[in-house]
Amino acid sequence: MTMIEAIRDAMTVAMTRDANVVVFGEDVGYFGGVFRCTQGLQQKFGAARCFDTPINESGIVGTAIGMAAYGLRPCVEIQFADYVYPAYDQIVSEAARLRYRSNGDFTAPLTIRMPTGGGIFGGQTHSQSPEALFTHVAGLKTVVPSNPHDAKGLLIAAIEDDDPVIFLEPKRLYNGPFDGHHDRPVTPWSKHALGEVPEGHFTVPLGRAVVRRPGAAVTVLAYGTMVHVAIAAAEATGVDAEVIDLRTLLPLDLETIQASVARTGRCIVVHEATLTSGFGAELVALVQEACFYSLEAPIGRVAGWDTPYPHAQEWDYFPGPKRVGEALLEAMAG
Amino acid sequence: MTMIEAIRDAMTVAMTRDANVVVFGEDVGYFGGVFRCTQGLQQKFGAARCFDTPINESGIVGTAIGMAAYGLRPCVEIQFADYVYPAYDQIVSEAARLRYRSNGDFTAPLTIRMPTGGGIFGGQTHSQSPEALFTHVAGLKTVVPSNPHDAKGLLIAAIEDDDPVIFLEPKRLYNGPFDGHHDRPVTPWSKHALGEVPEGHFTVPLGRAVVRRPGAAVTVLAYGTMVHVAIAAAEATGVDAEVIDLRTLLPLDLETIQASVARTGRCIVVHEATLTSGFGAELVALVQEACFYSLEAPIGRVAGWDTPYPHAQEWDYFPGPKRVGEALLEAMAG
Amino acid sequence: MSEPKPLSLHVPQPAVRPGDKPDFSGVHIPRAGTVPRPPVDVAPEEIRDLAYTIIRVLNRDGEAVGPWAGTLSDADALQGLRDMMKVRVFDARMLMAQRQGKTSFYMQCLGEEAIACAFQKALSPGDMNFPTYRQQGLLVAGGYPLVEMMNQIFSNDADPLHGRQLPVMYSARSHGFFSISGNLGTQYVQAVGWAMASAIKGDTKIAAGWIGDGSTAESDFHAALVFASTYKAPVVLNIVNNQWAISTFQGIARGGAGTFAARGHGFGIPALRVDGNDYLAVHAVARWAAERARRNLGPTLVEYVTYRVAAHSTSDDPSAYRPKAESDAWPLGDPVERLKNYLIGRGVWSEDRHAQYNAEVEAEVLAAQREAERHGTLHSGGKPSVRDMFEGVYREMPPHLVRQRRQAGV
Amino acid sequence: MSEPKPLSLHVPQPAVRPGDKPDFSGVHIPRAGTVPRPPVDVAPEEIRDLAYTIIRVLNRDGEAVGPWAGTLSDADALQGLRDMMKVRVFDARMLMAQRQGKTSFYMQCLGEEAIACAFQKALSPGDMNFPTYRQQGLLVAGGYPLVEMMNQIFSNDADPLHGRQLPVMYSARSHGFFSISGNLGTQYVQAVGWAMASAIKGDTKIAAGWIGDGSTAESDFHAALVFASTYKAPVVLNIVNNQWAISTFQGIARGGAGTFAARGHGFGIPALRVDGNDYLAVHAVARWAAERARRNLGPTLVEYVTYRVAAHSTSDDPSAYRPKAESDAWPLGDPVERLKNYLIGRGVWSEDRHAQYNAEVEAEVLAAQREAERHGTLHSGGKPSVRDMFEGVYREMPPHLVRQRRQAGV
Ligand SMILES: Cc1ncc(C[n+]2csc(CCOP(=O)(O)OP(=O)(O)O)c2C)c(N)n1
Ligand SMILES: Cc1ncc(C[n+]2csc(CCOP(=O)(O)OP(=O)(O)O)c2C)c(N)n1
Ligand SMILES: [Mg+2]
Ligand SMILES: [Mg+2]
Repeated sequence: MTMIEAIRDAMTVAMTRDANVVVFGEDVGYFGGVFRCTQGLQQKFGAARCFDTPINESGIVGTAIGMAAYGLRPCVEIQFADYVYPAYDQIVSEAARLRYRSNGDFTAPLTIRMPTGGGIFGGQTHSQSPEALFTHVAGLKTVVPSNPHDAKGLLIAAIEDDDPVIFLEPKRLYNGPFDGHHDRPVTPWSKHALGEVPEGHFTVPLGRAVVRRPGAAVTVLAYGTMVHVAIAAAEATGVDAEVIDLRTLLPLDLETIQASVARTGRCIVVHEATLTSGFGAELVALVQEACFYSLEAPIGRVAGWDTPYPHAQEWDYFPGPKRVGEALLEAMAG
Repeated sequence: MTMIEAIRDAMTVAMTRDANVVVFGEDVGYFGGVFRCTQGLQQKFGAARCFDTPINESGIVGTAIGMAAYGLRPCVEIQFADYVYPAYDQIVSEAARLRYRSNGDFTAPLTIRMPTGGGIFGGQTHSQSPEALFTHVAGLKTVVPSNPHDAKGLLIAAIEDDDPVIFLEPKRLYNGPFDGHHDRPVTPWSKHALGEVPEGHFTVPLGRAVVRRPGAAVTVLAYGTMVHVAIAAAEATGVDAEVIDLRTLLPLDLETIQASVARTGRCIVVHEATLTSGFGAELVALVQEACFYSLEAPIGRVAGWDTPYPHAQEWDYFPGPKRVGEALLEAMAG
Repeated sequence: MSEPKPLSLHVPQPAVRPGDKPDFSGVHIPRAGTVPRPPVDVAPEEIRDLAYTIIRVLNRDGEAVGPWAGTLSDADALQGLRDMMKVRVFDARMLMAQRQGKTSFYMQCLGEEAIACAFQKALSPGDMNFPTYRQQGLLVAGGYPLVEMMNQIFSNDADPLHGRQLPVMYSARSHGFFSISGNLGTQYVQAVGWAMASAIKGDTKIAAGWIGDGSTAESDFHAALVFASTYKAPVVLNIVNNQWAISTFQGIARGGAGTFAARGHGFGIPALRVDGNDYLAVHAVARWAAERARRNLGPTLVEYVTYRVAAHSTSDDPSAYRPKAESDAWPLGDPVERLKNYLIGRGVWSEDRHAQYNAEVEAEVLAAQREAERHGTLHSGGKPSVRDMFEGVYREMPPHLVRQRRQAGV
Repeated sequence: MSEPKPLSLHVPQPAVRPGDKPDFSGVHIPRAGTVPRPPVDVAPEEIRDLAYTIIRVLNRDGEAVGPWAGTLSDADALQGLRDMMKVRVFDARMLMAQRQGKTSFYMQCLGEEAIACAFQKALSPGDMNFPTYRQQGLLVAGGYPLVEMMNQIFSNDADPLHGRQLPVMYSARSHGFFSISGNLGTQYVQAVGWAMASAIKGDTKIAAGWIGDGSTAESDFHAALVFASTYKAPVVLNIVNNQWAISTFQGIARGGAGTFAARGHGFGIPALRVDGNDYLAVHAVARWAAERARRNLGPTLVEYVTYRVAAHSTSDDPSAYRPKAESDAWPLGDPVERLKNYLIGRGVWSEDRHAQYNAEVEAEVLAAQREAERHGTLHSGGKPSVRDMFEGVYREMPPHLVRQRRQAGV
């Protein structure tokens, strides 16, 4: 199953099990979304449960909050993560704080899906990775799957979660795993173990990381596309890296991270978002605090440069296996 | 001079020297702003250069961008930093990237002032410190003054800067230095050395930190209100802390920081914003990278808890001298 | 074209400023009873005029006249008067409590009591208001306990919101009152979403959104109208035009538009303008709009014309930006006085009973305050726990918050 | 009231879907020449009707008729035809270039050429457009070099934007063309700000904002109207209603409103609706609106009724959501054909000259493409430097970016 199919499957399962699950967003209804993640849902569940919206992201999230307060479980799509900013106030000031400020009188169990990340020559407004803008906000959960299996299990968990969840879908992974070697042909998910997705209902619980590649020399913390890049970098450099796929950024599975770094004594953090104040900074801060006395080298960060995401220079911008490999070697040398 | 007077003075100087400087925002014109920072400017410069706006933060920043592209230098006020989110798209997608995406064909030299921080029993929507949401965005500069002298010099520098500047004014400092001892009477700025503000034009250049309290045992990185809290904590604990007032978060004066930590071998970072993904995380990441081999203890963070800013529990939330003092002692013990 | 002349910026200014004589000659007020009452399924384009006039029921002689009259029995109108009086007494006491340092902040609705009090009576159980901070009348008229409101205002140990919220930012699902946000306008589109949910589920509940004149400028006002218009959401969209947004007169938000109600026209949403100081008119229009929503006819936009008599909040001093006596000159009078005169005219009320009820309500409010104060006020007595500060951020506390709570020693 | 019936959600649907017969019977089209032309200083409330009709000049016989006719000489109209033809040929070639992998992305304006081309002619040097991605006609009609546009599209080493921007996201201050943003709607309120700046400075320049039918739903549309209305900004606010927003028909954004132009009424902004496929009508209305702005009479809202003939972009396939032949059935015809017939009728043009000019313009575009390709295309030949990726984030590169650039080895 591709990641698109897995995401669609997750919504189908959730909508079938719970009549309160509704899906909407720009081009999401009749057409089924510009990435086709919602294809067929309107036909299956009717236009009152899956529909097209006006182009107003604040309206999409704002109405979703009202619906969630009513008792529904909206799962809405923002067409690209780059377009979430008009909805930022509703997310930060409203969804995130509704339970707290009303002491549970009202809650906002909603899921906000959005394609994230670059690698499709989308330029600065179809490539962004804004996860750190959500992890800073108390009351939100933030999830980034790296494969179809997790995408389905995490999305069902997100929809069933009683708190608002930001669900970032690395669009470069939609059709196949991507390890940053953009000049090589894409392997489809059907040839990847994690493209095998159980039928029906299952969840991958929020807040649990997983070791994707065991190793003893250095811990790599990654999520989304960068999980594959990190594995490729480990293979290419021969560094015995342990690659952890965080899956959920908040709540974070610090235990798994800590256990690994305590063993390896070295750590690097990779993400596609711009470096400064990225989620990597938080990871570094946590790891140096939790593992200070086991660390043998500074924790390295590999991330997008602190510039807008450029169009032509996409592959100079993207933190690919070469840069991650260098950071691995540096961590080993440090 | 109070910090309010210093800020007003900065705008008066800038508007007098440059007819392209315009000031606007909610309640900013006739009334002079809810904190009175723009009082008298409309009378002095006319309603075309200082005016009230409709309550639409996106409109305030969006029109300011258009004006800046025209050739003006707007200095706009967002009534509270908590209300900047509706303008977030215009700031992040537009102001921050205009120069880059147009290759300098258009630029956005504008300053966005906003009162920040808690300590006035303002509850969750009059207390926030959203600086990390700006430091993550390439193309923005972010400034937080800690006293009237700097507020004036930095604000003039911000208005004269050719890039968009986020100017966060710790509202708890408006009328006097505040060291977190909320139960003690407020000392007015007139009794503080940094309340002495030069007349006329001068600037405090963006991107330069300053050591506010020299010390040899541990470096404290702080900005805004927390500078005063950190000094109080050092005095109270007797720890020989060096307190650095960052003044500008981005661009950051890493040199000054690095020089200090290299000497002290210990570091703590303090801010009022929520901990997770706060700007403190970036500071920790940078310091551990730059000073790994001189660090004798983990870098501690003292910050707002990861909850919305509560009303009644304000002083349990605020990272006051007690918590900072504990972190100092812990850093010394580490 | 000849050589163009230099352009200049138009910055709207109010008619008067402090020191000037109040002047409401610009406010056109039609005679009570003169505006027609269309059927609720009227086509929006047929009633565009209703956005440019003012629907009024109570005339100068205290009589209820015209096609919008007659929606309330004497008993209901009497209840309305009592509700408004209670709100007014409550406000006065809480203002005093704030001055005494018992809370940090308070917001009155002086002069605007009729709007929320009368509107609430047009709703049914299960309907939901998405209010601003100036609709305490919804709670009072809806029978929410005064002492609970006070507990919230005092942030004491019985505060239903556990001290987390700024005073007056109530939440009361049981009474059809959505949690108030400090961020202007956000609730308006949430109201539309709530109403859409009711329609999606095939339920019969409707929603009401509330917004101030100044806040109509916020972008979520637009989002609300767009979504309400597209999905014909069963929602009443209320605009309380009390002439001021803190220090900013309504002309800054209204711009070149004749009225705020007219904003509905671009969306095909029927828009009505009503005398906000006329309890009977407010009720009649609210009922009309609620019936439209209930009958799946879609949204209605209602502008209530009123005047903010008091300061914006306890942090504000209006004498800096408007004439002190302006509220006395407000041509729509006082809502309590007007309904009182009507009821006296009907022979069911008197000055004496009015004075007597006022004393009763003062006592009731005072008793409630005493009870609330037993649970503490902001700076003394009982307090919500520090532990409460960490609870409720999520349904289950995640590990990082557990760590932080421990660090805080609670 | 009786027991209420269950509510239900209204979700607007287009008249037809793939497989259905195209149906534009719902689009009411008045005869050309029948809509009056008011003076530019007319009071907005006197011309509300103009938001519910369609101003048209070219009739079926290719004649220019009515009060809006006569703003262009034959020479100007001929130039207009040439501009539109050039845009069309340019689009076709760039579409092909994208299919050949010379760039990543392209967006045509097929069928909408008249709007931007004619509007541009109503502006003066120094005025500024704040366009969307579908106003390439502004550049072409304004004489911006085709080769520069192509350099941008190819992200080659002569790209004026140094490869940083998605193809078609041009910026050309010299030609009154503001840097295009990928984020819908943001430019609309910036246009208002730019116009306010001109007024603040006492200059004579005006601005034009551009937005699509779908994007009027964005909140910045509201912000723009609020600010434009309040400060009477010298701006023309254009809405290009091409019936579709990617896969979403205009009914989703329009909701219960009769037209998009009607959105202006709630703001007291004069609103006109015009045949977007009629070059002469577009020009006449643009000139009217520009004159209003120039004379400090404030903003005008103009809705251009047209049809997006091509796919949304090269990433889109419209056959999945609308009938393939729908564009042929579009009742306002093709702008190029209509202006051509008019000019032939005037005796200043012929089928032969048309074919000949088409060949010329094909050659011109091809020559430009050859020149551009000498500087490279996205995946071959010259490229903007990696160093360029780090430049221009700030006026001066701050230390952290210098470090990163060094790390990147450039
Ligand atoms: C997003 C946002 N911007 C600004 C404010 C600050 N603010 C609080 S109330 C207010 C005025 C609102 O006026 P209006 O909508 O007319 O309501 P009224 O107070 O008159 O009832 C302002 C500007 C805010 N709370 N939220
Ligand atoms: C803020 C934002 N939301 C969503 C998008 C994705 N998007 C790009 S174009 C488009 C449709 C716009 O339709 P319309 O305004 O009618 O313009 P048209 O393409 O028809 O010219 C959408 C939804 C975007 N670019 N920006
Ligand atoms: Mg008001
Ligand atoms: Mg369109």
